[in-house]
Amino acid sequence: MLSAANLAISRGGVPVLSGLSFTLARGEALILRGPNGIGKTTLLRTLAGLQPPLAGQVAAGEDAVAYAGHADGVKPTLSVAENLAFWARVFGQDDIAPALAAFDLAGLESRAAQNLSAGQKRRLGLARMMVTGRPVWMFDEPTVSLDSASVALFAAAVRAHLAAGGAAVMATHIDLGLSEARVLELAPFRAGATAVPGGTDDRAYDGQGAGAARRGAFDGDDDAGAFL
Amino acid sequence: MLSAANLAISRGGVPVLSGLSFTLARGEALILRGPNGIGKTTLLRTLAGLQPPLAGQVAAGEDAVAYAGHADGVKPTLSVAENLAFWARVFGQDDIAPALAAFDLAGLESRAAQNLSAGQKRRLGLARMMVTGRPVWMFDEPTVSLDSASVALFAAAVRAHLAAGGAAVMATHIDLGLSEARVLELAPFRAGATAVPGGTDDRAYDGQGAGAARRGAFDGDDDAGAFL
Amino acid sequence: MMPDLGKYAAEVAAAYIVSIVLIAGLVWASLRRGAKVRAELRRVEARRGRSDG
Amino acid sequence: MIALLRRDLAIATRAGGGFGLGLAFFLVVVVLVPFGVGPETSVLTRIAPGVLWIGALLACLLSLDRMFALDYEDGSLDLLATAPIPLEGVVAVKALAHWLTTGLPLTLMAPLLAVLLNLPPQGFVWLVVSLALGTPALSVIGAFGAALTVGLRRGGLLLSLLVLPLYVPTLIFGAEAARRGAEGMEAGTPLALLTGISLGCAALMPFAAAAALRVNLR
Amino acid sequence: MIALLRRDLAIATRAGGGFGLGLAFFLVVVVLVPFGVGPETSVLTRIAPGVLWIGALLACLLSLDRMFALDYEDGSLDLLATAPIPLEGVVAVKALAHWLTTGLPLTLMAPLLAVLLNLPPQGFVWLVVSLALGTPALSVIGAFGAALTVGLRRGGLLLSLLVLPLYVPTLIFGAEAARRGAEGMEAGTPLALLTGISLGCAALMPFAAAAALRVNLR
Amino acid sequence: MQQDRGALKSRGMASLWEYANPKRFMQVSAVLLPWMAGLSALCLVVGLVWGFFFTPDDFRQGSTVKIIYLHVPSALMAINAWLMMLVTSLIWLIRRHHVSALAARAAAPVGLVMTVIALATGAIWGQPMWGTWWAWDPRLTSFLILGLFYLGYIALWEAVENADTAADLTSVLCLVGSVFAVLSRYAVLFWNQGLHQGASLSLDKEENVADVFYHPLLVSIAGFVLLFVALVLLRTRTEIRQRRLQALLNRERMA
Ligand code: HEM
Ligand SMILES: Nc1ncnc2c1ncn2[C@@H]1O[C@H](COP(=O)(O)OP(=O)(O)OP(=O)(O)O)[C@@H](O)[C@H]1O
Ligand SMILES: Nc1ncnc2c1ncn2[C@@H]1O[C@H](COP(=O)(O)OP(=O)(O)OP(=O)(O)O)[C@@H](O)[C@H]1O
Ligand SMILES: [Mg+2]
Ligand SMILES: [Mg+2]
Repeated sequence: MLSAANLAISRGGVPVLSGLSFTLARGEALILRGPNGIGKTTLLRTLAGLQPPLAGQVAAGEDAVAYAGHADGVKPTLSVAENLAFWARVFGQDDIAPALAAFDLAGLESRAAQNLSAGQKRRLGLARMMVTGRPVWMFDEPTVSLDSASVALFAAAVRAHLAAGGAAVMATHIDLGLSEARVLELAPFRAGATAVPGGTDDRAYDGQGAGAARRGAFDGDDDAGAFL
Repeated sequence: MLSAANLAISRGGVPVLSGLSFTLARGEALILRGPNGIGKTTLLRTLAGLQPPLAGQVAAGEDAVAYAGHADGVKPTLSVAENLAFWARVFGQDDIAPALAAFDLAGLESRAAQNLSAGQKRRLGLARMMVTGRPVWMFDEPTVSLDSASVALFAAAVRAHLAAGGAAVMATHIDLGLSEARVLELAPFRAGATAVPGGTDDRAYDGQGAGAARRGAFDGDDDAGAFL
Repeated sequence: MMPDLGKYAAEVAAAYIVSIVLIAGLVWASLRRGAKVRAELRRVEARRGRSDG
Repeated sequence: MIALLRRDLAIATRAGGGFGLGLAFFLVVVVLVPFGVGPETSVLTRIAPGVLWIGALLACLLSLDRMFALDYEDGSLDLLATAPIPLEGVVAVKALAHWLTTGLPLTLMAPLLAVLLNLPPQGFVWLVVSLALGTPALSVIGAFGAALTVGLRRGGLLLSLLVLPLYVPTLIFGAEAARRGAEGMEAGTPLALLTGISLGCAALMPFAAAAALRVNLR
Repeated sequence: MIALLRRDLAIATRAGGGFGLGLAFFLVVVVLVPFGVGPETSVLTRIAPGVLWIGALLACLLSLDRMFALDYEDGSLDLLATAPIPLEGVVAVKALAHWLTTGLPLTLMAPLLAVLLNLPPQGFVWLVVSLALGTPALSVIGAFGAALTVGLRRGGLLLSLLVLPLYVPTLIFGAEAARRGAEGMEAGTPLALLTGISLGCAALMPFAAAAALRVNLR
Repeated sequence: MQQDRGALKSRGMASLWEYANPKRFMQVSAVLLPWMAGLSALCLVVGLVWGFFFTPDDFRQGSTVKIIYLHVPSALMAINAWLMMLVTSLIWLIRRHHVSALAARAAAPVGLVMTVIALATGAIWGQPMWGTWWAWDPRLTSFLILGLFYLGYIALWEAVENADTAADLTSVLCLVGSVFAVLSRYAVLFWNQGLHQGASLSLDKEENVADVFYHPLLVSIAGFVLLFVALVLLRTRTEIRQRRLQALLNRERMA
């Protein structure tokens, strides 16, 4: 459903990960792990198509991916139902009841989002994924500020989605209880280690490492990717 | 050096903690513990004099307290040395070298703070406490985004401060390695549990719990404290 | 040597002075920033174990 | 897209949504002018169309930074960018919502304030028509500026600096039409040009704005 | 306190510090006016002092929200509140820094822009003097407004609304002095009143602003 | 170096785009810069000295004609600098050559200063000729607007932290701004008819200013053009170094 081939990504002009390849099949879940600042968020944004990769390809079906980032796009002055119904309509769906039920928001439909606790708000953000109707779900630290009961709700929702033929990618530091998920450890792909084979980046300054850094960098055919 | 007597505090108009009393002597450290949202930040801000208590007293020497909150007041466009020197001058000190040394910032003096990593920035924020010259240090989650080596630096700095006759109060979720510190568990002082003895908050609405809720609230002698 | 500028001496002189000051300022600022950045780059490259333009 | 429009309008009109602040700013600027230039009615009459246009323009301008910034901060913009509606459509809808909550009320309130500035009554129609035709251009051009500055902390003043020169043609034709109308002269040409600008901007600016947004979302 | 002043000036003048944006906004507003009211020099001359004053006022106004908001967001304000300098002093210093980075440059640039509006040369001195005496009041009053709105997300427009009415007396006397000066009339009285306002505000406003800050810090 | 050439050859040696390689640009510009700087200084000195000391007064304008040697070249360069930025912005957007984006960034302050010189000398000239420093003449007004565009463009470059993002955003702004600059020009013409001189440097010889003024003017224009080129080269080199410096620091932080 989703595959990456020899992917390199950068953040703020600095390469962070490179040489990353994986494929994700129907019914599979992938958990991204790595220390702070390794580039999990950046990778997810690249997979979701929000930023172009530095090199390599991401293959995902047209309109296959739904993305839930650190911020959950909840409007404080709208009610829970309004927030959810809005996203449902944007994605061409109309039934929000299952999503409300799955994340235990059923009693809170008419509460304004600004009056939710942090955990409830997060649940609302996660419930949004269920109204996208998209097969590939991507979560960036979905369980921040959730208590353990809510984490279980989340795991159940993901499992149901996988069973229905979906797929999921998540970056997280904690154990979600999704034992069937594959774990991708990102540390080995840190960019400094692999970006310019054969030495430090400075080689590129002499034009020597240019070949490595050039592969499609910045879409231009100058060597600036390595030099600058 | 610092004492609280029968303290009650509120946040956004909602009482969060009450009935809290403690004293802190020279050379002592106090660690505040409790789940998210219990009111640790609020308590620290009250102790630092940033907000008035709902009831009870805080006794601290004039200009005794230095406070380091979630945000560390570092200006991104100023250099490390400029940031620190500014706070030193505000507090009437002038030597920033020991603070730089204690938090391993010595090589970074001229780096603009915006180019620091999150952990370095946090260390800068903590180093600020050393240039205040104040005896009582208060930290709100000081170790956020610090790796374990930096946590050790922090613990060493606090220990040196205690040995020099200072005192410290910190709210934290993790183990700092400060085994000599006293731990204050905040859960028993949750306002709902003690504010209205004998039952749910609704009792107060009937005027029955008013006596408990009134003790000095709003400094007035009407029942508004309980009713509103 | 100085040509007779007639009654417009002040204007002509002012125009030349203003322009020359502005151009000189621009050139000076460009050179200074250039030198600064160049020195800084030298320093960093030296620190990284090599020196090059 | 209709869902987006309805949501934006709902947010704008709820408490703290900023609806009305633009109007109030317009009011205040127009009220300040007599304090600044003095109370003579002849002068005020003469400058009334221009002042009203400039006031409307500034009021539009100052509400621009809300257009994308809130959605950017809370992550909605990321989500919208991955949603099955084109980003160009999102920009167009947001500009429309901005116009409905700012330009349209300003247009409707302008005659009231025109009274304060002694605009001759025959000028009212032209003032309203010129604002009605011109403020959409202000919103769309503003959307472009807002898209350019969306990632910046406190980009408000920069936004003003970027957008104001872009507003010049609209302002010239709009104020010219209103002025000619007030003086009883023929105002068809500037109105036609104004309409042209509005249509051209509405057709092209969403693309530029969406491109800028994409860059900022990276 | 001197340390604070120096820090604020350093931050303002570094990249992204916003120094210059106020000036640029002033420039742009003044440039837009002729597009609105038309190019006739007689009219422009007549309204020049008022327009320049209003432009300076708006430029001041729009840079106000930076005064405390950045320090609030990054926690500096909490730290300053617990530092051994009185919060009143902090407010006064911040207002001074605001004036030095906004009011003063505006004052110095005003004659240049006055040229654009065909202000008669004898009015230049009066314009500069009135701005020099009046802009401090704008900064101090603005500090009060900024202190009131410091905790609000995107409080900019609300800030404008709160502060604009407070600016009215300053604007009236300032513009009046500049206008009389330009027309060769005696301008001493409005200038004296303006000075009075500035002194009074500088003496009292820091207390009000500090009180508001304390409330907002809770 | 050997490998360098090999790499370049394999990509087609003749391509103009080679100079868009920052390394290559640095080499070439290092050679060019002193020549440009020297030539521009020479032309400027010759043109301005000639113009200032050795031309007669105009029968109508008196000695103020001497201002033309500053006014016209700076006005020309102000416009041409924007055109150059437009072209380099397009190159960046289409071909993603970093040097191109950085050259646009380098040119903007030069263009702004040229605009300011044109405005200042024009204003100083206007006082004796038209009896006013400033009039809302279309030519003058369009120039003022051009100055505003320069300001906004520079401010946007300064404000955006990420260099590639800034390059993209400013390029888009430059394109859109160019369209609006042209629109403004027409709007301003519609709004007011002016006092200013027509284009008298046109090719058709009848309208031209007399040769005594014309020749030093040409030298002076050449001087301004060369000055512009030299400054842009110098500043682009600085921008490239700055970018590289930033990249090195970033990598250092990553390591
Ligand atoms: C601030 C005011 C002025 C500005 C912004 C300005 C701007 C310009 C511009 C943009 C050009 C065009 C250069 C070209 O395209 O060839 C120009 C040319 C010229 N200006 Fe001005 N000008 C100003 C004032 C004046 C004044 C007051 C005079 C003299 C009375 C004057 C005399 C000329 C002449 C003689 C040319 C050369 C015309 C040509 O050969 O094209 N300008 N000016
Ligand atoms: N705007 C930026 N400019 C430059 N570098 C940045 C920027 N944002 C992030 N970075 C850097 O890019 C790297 C990757 O960041 P990213 O947010 O992808 O990490 P992450 O793995 O998601 O971390 P976390 O676990 O903290 O969420 C980090 O080292 C970070 O310092
Ligand atoms: N602005 C506010 N308005 C209303 N309630 C608030 C506001 N800010 C915080 N609260 C509530 O006050 C309570 C105490 O908050 P406080 O920040 O002191 O908690 P904390 O113990 O520091 O939590 P954490 O461990 O997450 O830092 C929380 O329940 C929170 O929901
Ligand atoms: Mg992350
Ligand atoms: Mg807390």
